Amino acid sequence: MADEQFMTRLVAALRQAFGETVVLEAQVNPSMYGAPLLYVQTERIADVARYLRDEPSLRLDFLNDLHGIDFPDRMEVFYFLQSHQHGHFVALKVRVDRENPHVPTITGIYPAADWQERETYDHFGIIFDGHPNLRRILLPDDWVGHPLRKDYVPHDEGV
Amino acid sequence: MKVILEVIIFTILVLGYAPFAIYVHRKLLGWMQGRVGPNRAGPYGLLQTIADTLKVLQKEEIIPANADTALFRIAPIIAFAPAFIVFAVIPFAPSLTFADLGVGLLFYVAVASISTIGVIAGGYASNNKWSLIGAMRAAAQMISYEIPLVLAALGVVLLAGSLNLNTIVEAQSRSVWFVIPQILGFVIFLIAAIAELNRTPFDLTEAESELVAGYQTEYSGVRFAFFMLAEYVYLLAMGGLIATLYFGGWLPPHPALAFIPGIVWFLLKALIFAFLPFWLQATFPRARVDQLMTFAWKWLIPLAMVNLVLTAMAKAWI
Amino acid sequence: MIRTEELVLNVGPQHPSTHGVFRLLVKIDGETIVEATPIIGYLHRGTEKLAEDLTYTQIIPYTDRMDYLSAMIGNYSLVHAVETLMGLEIPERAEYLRVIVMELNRIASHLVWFGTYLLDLGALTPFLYAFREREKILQLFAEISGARLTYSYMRVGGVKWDVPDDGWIGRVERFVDEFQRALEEFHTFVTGNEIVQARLKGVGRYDRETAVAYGLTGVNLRSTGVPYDVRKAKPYSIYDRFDFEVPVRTEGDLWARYLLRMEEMEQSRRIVKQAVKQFPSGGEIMARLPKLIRPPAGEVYVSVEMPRGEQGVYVYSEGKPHPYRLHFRRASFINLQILPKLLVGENIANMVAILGSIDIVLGEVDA
Amino acid sequence: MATGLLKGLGVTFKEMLKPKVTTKYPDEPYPFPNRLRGIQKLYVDKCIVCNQCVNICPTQCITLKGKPHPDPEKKGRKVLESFEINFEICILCDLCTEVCPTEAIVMTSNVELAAYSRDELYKDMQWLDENDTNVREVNHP
Amino acid sequence: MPSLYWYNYLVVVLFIALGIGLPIVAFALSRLLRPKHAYAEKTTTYESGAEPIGTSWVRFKVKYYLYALLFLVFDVETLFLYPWAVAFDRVGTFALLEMVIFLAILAFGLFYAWRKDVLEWK
Amino acid sequence: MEMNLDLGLEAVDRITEEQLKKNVLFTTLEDVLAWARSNSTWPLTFGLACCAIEMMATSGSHFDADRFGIFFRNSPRQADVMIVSGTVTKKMAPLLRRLYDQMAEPRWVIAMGSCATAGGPYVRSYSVVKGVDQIVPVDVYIPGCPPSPVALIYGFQKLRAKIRYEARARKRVMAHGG
Repeated sequence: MADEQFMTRLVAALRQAFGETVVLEAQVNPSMYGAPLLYVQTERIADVARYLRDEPSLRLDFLNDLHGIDFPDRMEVFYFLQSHQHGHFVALKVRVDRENPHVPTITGIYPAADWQERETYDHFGIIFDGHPNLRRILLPDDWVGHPLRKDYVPHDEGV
Repeated sequence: MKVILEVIIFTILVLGYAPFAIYVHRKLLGWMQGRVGPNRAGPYGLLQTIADTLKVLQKEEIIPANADTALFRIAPIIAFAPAFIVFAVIPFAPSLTFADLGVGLLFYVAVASISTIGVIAGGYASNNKWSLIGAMRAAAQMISYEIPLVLAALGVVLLAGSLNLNTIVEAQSRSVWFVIPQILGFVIFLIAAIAELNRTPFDLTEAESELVAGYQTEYSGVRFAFFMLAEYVYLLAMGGLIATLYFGGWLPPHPALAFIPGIVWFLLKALIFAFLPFWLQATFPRARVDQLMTFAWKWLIPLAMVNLVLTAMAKAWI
Repeated sequence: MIRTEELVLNVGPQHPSTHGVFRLLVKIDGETIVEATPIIGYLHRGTEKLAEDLTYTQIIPYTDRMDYLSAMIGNYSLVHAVETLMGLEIPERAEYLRVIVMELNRIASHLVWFGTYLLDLGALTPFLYAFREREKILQLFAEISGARLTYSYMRVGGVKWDVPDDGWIGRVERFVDEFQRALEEFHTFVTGNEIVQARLKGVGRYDRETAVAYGLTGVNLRSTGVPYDVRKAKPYSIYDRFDFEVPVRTEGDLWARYLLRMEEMEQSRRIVKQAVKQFPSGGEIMARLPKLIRPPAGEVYVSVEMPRGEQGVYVYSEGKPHPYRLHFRRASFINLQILPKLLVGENIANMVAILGSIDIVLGEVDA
Repeated sequence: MATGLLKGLGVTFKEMLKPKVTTKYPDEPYPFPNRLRGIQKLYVDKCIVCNQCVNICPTQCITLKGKPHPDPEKKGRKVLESFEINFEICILCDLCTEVCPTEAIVMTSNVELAAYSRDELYKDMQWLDENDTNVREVNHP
Repeated sequence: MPSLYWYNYLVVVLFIALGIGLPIVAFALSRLLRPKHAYAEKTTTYESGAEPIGTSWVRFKVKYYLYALLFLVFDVETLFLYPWAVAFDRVGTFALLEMVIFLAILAFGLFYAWRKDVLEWK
Repeated sequence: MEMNLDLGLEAVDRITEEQLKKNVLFTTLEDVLAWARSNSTWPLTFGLACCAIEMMATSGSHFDADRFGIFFRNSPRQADVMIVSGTVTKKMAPLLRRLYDQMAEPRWVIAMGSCATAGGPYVRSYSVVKGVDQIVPVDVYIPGCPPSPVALIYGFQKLRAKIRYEARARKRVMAHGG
């Protein structure tokens, strides 16, 4: 399988560059156009993204999607990268602590991440360290809580 | 005393003309856009503008707290009055000119430009940013197009040898209409006139899609109506001036048609040019400020100068 | 020393050219923009949260209301994600119907863009002409789906309605033929207009690297020379059966984006024409499915090409009738990020033109 | 030079002479296609109180109550006691008519429903029953 | 005929009076018909629905005033051309030459402004 | 104020219409003014969401709102009617109220679509106002999602009837307080 081979090569390259622990898990997801889905060490996500973007054989220069997911025990941030040049895809995920959610920002690498990280902050309260302007984007600034968390209780003071 | 009666009748006609022009405007726009336009108020929607007028009279008038109240109140008058006053010098028919001034054209040009002051005052007094930008645009645009307008009209003055509008018409009865020898001047004058009137593609001062409603943004009720009224009255005045300067005023197109009274010919010509901007509005997008200014200063003014020199040379040597 | 002051100006949320409740805070010096800050969220309706309590069928009406100008394709993006997760085979006839309505919807959506964009530029009439043509498409949609704007036409596994048996397909064919003439008229009327050209050429330019870095998709990306169209790059439905081109230009300015959207209407017209020709005469319109859809546990991320760019749909399913997490990658939301960068140094007239050329739908930006 | 402008003037001028597309509504009723989703019609006696429409409604705008069938022979079956659509929040997605097994609730293409009060938008069983013009002919494809 | 001369200006005055009087009458009429119910929120400055930041009475960009200066120069100069145009028949070819020189100076001024980028709208 | 609005209005409407048809001059001043108001309802150009597209379609060639003297104005100062065309979010609500405040009286509000009426499909959303009547007094509610242009025109007809009725009654008539 071509997708499997691509993933194996990718994981090997990443581990070589950033050490064994950088990729926690890897699998091929056929429902994402066969993109490898890698769980990356949270602190290294920016480095990994920079590597994936700049490596000539990968050139994943297009950040397609970035969003968060809330689970009872953790939160995750999902990244979908794509290459206009080679036409391949890579999906990344990082795990975030629910109580103290911090992820390094990738806005320096992909300007496209700016609003998507703000949206994720708005919805989940995940703090993207180093983001130049991490404020609420969709909800009013004085909103209480992060509505897409599963345990969100509407704090409604009426209109 | 007779003249007072005449003026009053005329005033009523002008006041009746404005709703009519707005009605025609909306109908023409509608037809050109594949729809029917107003047709509910009165037969064929003829009373639509009457309804609008009566409604506007009943509308509350808001004077923003931060505005310059006095200036805000008188600005519509400054904008409207000149558009009305200029009718004094326009020759409607051989025997019907209210004030047959020797400096008619100069009077017209001088008075008409006061209208701009009203627009600027209104925009500034509102203390609203949209209004301010609209007013500033109005100032820049109207003064820029004033020059080609005046320079182009000079060609006609040169040919007729007079500033009196009656004399200018009569001069055209001896030769051809001035539109033929002054075709370049006419085109410049027409473009500058449309810019002076703030019609598309030069409707920058109240550019809806950019400035919400431009200098009128804060105006409501009857004062807003007078800005609108000023525009339409000015349209007719400008149509009348174009007809006078370039199309022989009350003169029939052929002597054989002289049995139709001059006033009919005059109104026909004036209305054609008063309604021409509606057609342009239905067709063109708006130009950008910088393009507009560039066009005035780098094209129209030099061209108007060339036109003037050419006319003078032709007049001297032919 | 003469010192001038800068004004801080609110453009929107109630402004004729913000196309909805978009707000832009600009700092201007004279009419020149020094700084621009977009403020969004005035139409944030919490679709993603609501969807977590709804079944997949119930979510379909909500996709209508995200990009409300292209509800058909919005419908498809969701059902496509669920179908991918379930590995469903879709009946041939349903696929053809989907392609026909989606491409008609693309034309309708671009027509709204065309009309409102020219309105932004100050021309009144093209808006009316565009809506007149669009009204014909809406009539076709009302005939097949029963709604003019929010169709809820697609279902997981197929489409809700078969064609009306009074010659609907024939009317579609007649429309696409007439539409060719309408397009030509638009070109004479608008494209050839010197003022339009003067307003658009060379304005709002960005290059290929910027476009890719900002994650632009759709026409905004293709105007810089990247031939990226989801219909070709990640083929879905039966687009591989049709002969159509992905129009690309390299100037990256407003004019390029204008021409590309006009050209896309022509390409969509071609697709509909072919689809109508190949339309199977009979067959099912729904795959066999249980009434309550429970896709298997897993994750899916798929994309479709909306008129405004790539719409991605992410579903995290736990095997229940409701999605655990549903996320839409909304093209307008991401395309809009580039706006502040483009506006600096432009004047207010260009601001309106640049915003219009990015072509946003606020329902999609704010979700 | 200015040919584009002149051609544009030609287009609008020609349009002025063409027949207009404007509808005659409200002088004449507007000819909607039969499938158009306006407001529901309810056939009270067809309803078997299966509650499917209540469950499928994304906005939960339908409330219905059943009671035992008055005819003792049809024991176990139910008839409608009350049926209300909160038309304030109904989004006309058509899912209720789609799931209805007996076609008790169907669509009509009546859209003239504007009201002065929100209360008038609560459509009860009687109103929905009497709403029997422009009923959709085919309800299940 | 001085009386006719004055008569004409009297008519002008009449027009001025009407031009100013009409709006005033209309305003007065409207005052009888319109409601008057101003409160603090209503008289706030409109700015697309949002709260305005700062006043609009600031030192506005100087660019606009440059045009005003240019206009003043050109408009005054064109005024000189009017008597010339009226009297052209009588003053003859020499006046033409003079005027061409005059216009050339004007044109030069325009050209100068052009080169100095005064005409570039920024 | 509980009253049978519907019946009352239609009767009044018919009388006014007939009188006007007979002769404008013989009607009272009130009737003429009411006729003018009801025939010149200028809405504010204010689109919120999906319904705004149908509102635009209403002014398109096919439905041509201009027939009724419906003529969109961009500035609230010159507008008579505010069409709340779409979902009102909690973030938008104060701005909407400000716009309403800035309109000159007499002014009316049309809640177009189910979102503006009661929150519509987003009635359970955390960020949506459940009915614009919590913010501004609403005169006419138009159900539908979105209401078709026909429904909007019908809503306008209702509003016109109400305007005429109000002129006769010489007071504002609101179904819910106001």
